[in-house]
Amino acid sequence: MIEGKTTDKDLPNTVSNLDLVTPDRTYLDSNELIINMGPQHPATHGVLRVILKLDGEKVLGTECVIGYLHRGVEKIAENRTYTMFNPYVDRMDYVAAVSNGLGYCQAVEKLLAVEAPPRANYIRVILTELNRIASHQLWLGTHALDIGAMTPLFYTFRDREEILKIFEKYCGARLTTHAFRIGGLQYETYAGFEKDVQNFVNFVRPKIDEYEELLTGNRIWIERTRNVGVISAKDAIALGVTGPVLRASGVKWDIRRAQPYANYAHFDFEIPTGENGDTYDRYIVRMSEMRQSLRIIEQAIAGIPEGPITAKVPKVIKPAVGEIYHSIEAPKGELGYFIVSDGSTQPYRVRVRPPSFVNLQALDIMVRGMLVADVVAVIGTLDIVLGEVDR
Amino acid sequence: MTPVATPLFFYMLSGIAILGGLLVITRRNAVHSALALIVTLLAVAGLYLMLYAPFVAGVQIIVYAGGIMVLFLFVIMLVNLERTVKQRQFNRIWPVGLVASCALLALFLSVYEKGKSLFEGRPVPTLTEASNTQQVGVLLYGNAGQIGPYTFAFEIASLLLLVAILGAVIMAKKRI
Amino acid sequence: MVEKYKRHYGSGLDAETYLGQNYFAVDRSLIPDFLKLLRHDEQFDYCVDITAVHYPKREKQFDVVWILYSFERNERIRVKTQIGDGESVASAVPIWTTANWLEREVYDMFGIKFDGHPDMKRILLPDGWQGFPLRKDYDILRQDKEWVQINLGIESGQ
Amino acid sequence: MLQALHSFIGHDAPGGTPGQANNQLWALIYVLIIFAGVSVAVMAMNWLERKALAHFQVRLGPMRVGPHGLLQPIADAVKLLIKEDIIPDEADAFVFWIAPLIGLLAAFTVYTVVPFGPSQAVSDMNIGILFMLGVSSLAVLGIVMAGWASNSHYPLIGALRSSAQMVSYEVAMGLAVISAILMTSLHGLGLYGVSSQSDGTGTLSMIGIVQAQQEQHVWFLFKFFPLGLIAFVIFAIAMVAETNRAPFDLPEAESELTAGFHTEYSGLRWSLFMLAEYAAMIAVSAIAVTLWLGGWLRPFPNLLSGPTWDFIFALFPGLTFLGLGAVAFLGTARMPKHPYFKIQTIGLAGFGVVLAGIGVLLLAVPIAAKVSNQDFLNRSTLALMNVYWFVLKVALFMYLYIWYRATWPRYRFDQLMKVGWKVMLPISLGVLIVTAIVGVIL
Repeated sequence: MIEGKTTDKDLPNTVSNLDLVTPDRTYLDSNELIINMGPQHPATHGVLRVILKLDGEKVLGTECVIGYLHRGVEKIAENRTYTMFNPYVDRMDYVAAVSNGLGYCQAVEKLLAVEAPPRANYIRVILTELNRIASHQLWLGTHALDIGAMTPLFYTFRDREEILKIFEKYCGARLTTHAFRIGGLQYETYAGFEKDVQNFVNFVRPKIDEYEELLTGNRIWIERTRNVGVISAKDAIALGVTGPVLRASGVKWDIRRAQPYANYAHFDFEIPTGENGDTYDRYIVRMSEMRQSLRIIEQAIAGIPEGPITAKVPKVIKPAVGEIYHSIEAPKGELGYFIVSDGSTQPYRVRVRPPSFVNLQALDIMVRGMLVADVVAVIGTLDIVLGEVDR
Repeated sequence: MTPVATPLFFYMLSGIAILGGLLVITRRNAVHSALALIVTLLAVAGLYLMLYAPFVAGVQIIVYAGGIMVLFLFVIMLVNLERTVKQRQFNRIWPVGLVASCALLALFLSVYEKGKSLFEGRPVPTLTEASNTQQVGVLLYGNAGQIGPYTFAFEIASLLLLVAILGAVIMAKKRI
Repeated sequence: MVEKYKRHYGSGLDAETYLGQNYFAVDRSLIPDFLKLLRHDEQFDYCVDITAVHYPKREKQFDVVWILYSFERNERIRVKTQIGDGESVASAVPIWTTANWLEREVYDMFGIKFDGHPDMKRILLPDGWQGFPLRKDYDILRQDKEWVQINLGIESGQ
Repeated sequence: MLQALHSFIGHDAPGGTPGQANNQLWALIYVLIIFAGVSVAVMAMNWLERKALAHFQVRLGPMRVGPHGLLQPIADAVKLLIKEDIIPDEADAFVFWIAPLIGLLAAFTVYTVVPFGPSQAVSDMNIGILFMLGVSSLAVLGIVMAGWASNSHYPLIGALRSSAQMVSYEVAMGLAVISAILMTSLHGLGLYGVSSQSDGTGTLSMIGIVQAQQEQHVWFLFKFFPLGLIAFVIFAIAMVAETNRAPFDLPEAESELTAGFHTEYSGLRWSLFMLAEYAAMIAVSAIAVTLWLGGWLRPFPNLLSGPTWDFIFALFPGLTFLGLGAVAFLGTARMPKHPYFKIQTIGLAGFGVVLAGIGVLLLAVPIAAKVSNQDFLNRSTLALMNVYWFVLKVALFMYLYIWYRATWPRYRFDQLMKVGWKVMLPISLGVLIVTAIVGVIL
């Protein structure tokens, strides 16, 4: 427990592992000082609470208190049928809802040993890659805003609007799209879908260069991000960090290439990697990932095959007894579903492996020795979404 | 050169200076006395202006009010002084203090009486307003090559300041 | 690879595959060194996930599942073990640091303790919470009412 | 008493600045004109900043309050007046009350020496620059007191940080200013195409500096070529840091420092701080314009000299206002025809008429002088030109401030200090020394 006057009356007892001695001498003395970057904080991308142990300005240690947005999605899954649980999946990582849906539908299709038809796969790839760009744009806007650059936020959100329009035209919803069904797609693409997406690709490609113009060469941006929140490849793998954060530390690994799913093998695209795993490299990796996604979309549009959009899936889905684990490359990292079925219409257990939850664990190592202002930058660069962290 | 301001200004400024000085001593709260000190220093700067020495007034504002007092306020705020406010302001032996100050006053008066003959009594010749800064420059650095009367003293003073700066850096060094 | 370990551990281990994904069912006692073996000898250097499943009717109620992946061999396997209610399992934190929060979540949701874990306490739910939500016999209504009454003093909306 | 009254009203020495002619009435009028002018400039700056920032960021900025948000500053002012003025309990009421006033005092007294023209300045102190630097260093006091008086941790830290920042950048600014003042007297042996017949006495007075630039027919920005420019750049950066703006606006935008030293202020008191900030920005850019960009001198004085060019340059003020009026009318043309927008179109048209009127008036002065072809550059056209060019240059600086704010992310505090002490100070010292050497030997 904490004796002496703490600077925050209702500090919970979750701070036991930080050996705390809170002084009551002069406030600005330079021994340990505990600040509470509380749940309602402009820079914590949602309801994350970070307890910082500081020596003056330097961060000695952090403890993340999460769970404020815990809705018990996995408990709900056990009381819903497979199709009924589909919309819940969008609510976890609400920024990249489409890829959540893709992961879940493919997991259940694997359980049913059913393969979605090629046309469905192609359209799924297009929508998922569009969603990846939208998620990266939202990340760039908020990350730059945390570090102080106001303008990128408006550029990125204006362009993200175009993607949301395409989603709305295709499946009626902008954010939590519920675009996919188990076995394929619900809706055929509306007339002019390919043209819209092609126009979007041509529209956004110069825009990404615009973001780069603003930030990449910007002296202050480089100074605020170079060598901030460094994580080595070895630590990253040990901590189970995945996605752009892992690739920025130099590990060339992407599930779309390592274990291709949904016809990703048909498309050729590079996997961008960084060298020293700092915030600047993660920024560069994500920017080139956006460009790679554009390449994939273009190839997908060129090669959309004709044919049915759903496989033969029984009205009532009752997979055989058994369990499978299927993971996809969500914008934040490896998003995995471990589904155990007991033969009934409702899954016996659905375990979601959330990339943000595991990436957030790396915050403590990346921030030690940094300054308080860098904590904000590092939280931004981890690109966490609290809906996925807390489930 | 007609005097810049009427005697009214002189009395006003010196009044402010005295009042500020009194406030500095009597204020219980450290920050208030620091502010009073700033007011006094600015009043003195005004007096310099009255004596046709704008350069000195400018320097007074920059060095004293802008620089030193800011550091005073820094120190006062960093070390929160709630404890000192609770102590009694006037300790019991204030009569001894009073006697000592009266003695000092008597000393000043006697020195003034004896030395009265030194001051001729007529107003001191004022420097032309425009050239004041130049005069100061000439006195300090000398004019066109030859060394001015106070250059040597000025260099020593700057040396002294240098030593002070080095001392401060070394003392703070161990904490950085 | 499977035969090697079958000979080595004999009865305590058997390997099946389901829909192309192979996994080991391992006895609880073998877990600590079997995981170390997988990590160091077989280069399964990335612990994807640790989770559990609750089978109330079986006498060994819980299945603890480790999902591992090896970068070199681009291969995924699962290791399962069955433990009874109240039993604890060796923690994988010394092997993979990512296990820290994953095990805390399993404890938070199922009540399975991992001995050797640096900071075994709840991660998502508030500390004072009683009961473990993801157990099958966990009545969601009862717990919710209590918590809301104690802390907020109002009737729960459920 | 009578003598005092007479000197108060009497208007004896025309030509000199009111302060010089030591007749208080004109000085009072000038003071009022300038302070009213600065307040209007602050209001205009508020509107310009919102609109320009918005257009940088692909949005429209305030459009609702009046045509194109023109009444927005007034709406803000009224809102701030009506808002409740909270003093936190246990805050030190006196210090809390006086802090914004000191900030305002420091920001506004600088204008007494800002030279809008050879005779258009409140008073021509012969220690102009020194007085300006001195008073601007007082602003630090206001901030420190505000931070301390609001009696809570975060404003205190914010205040200490911003004052540390201002104090450290003041040093670099001072050195840059000294190197400019050196240029007033030292002008080498004419190698730099600089005529050297002036009597070589430097001056601190602002009007003197501009006159020195006029005599030497070169703006200090281009004098001793790289040096003037480097000193100017250092001053430009230091002044942005001095007013806590753009990339250096760390104290009020730090994530856990909330809003820096003026967090606890609200309503009118908070608007005083904003007024002080904008006024300080205008004052500091006025110093920059006077020292390096030849105060009220029109551009290319010696390249395009001669009466015809003078006349063309004299038309500029009128033309700009006519141009603004045209833009306003263009706005009315493009206003949607919906009846709801009728008032806005009328408002905008009225604003356009006012601007065009001023334009015509300003055109009439030089044309009348030309037609009656007595000495063309008589007092009124000259005064008009001087003030116009000075204000135009300061406006350029204002636009720079907004541009910085739109593009640059924020410095971290230790980087900010590192730039201040390790980069700016040595360079400004270097420039000072090299200017001295070049001035003497070259």
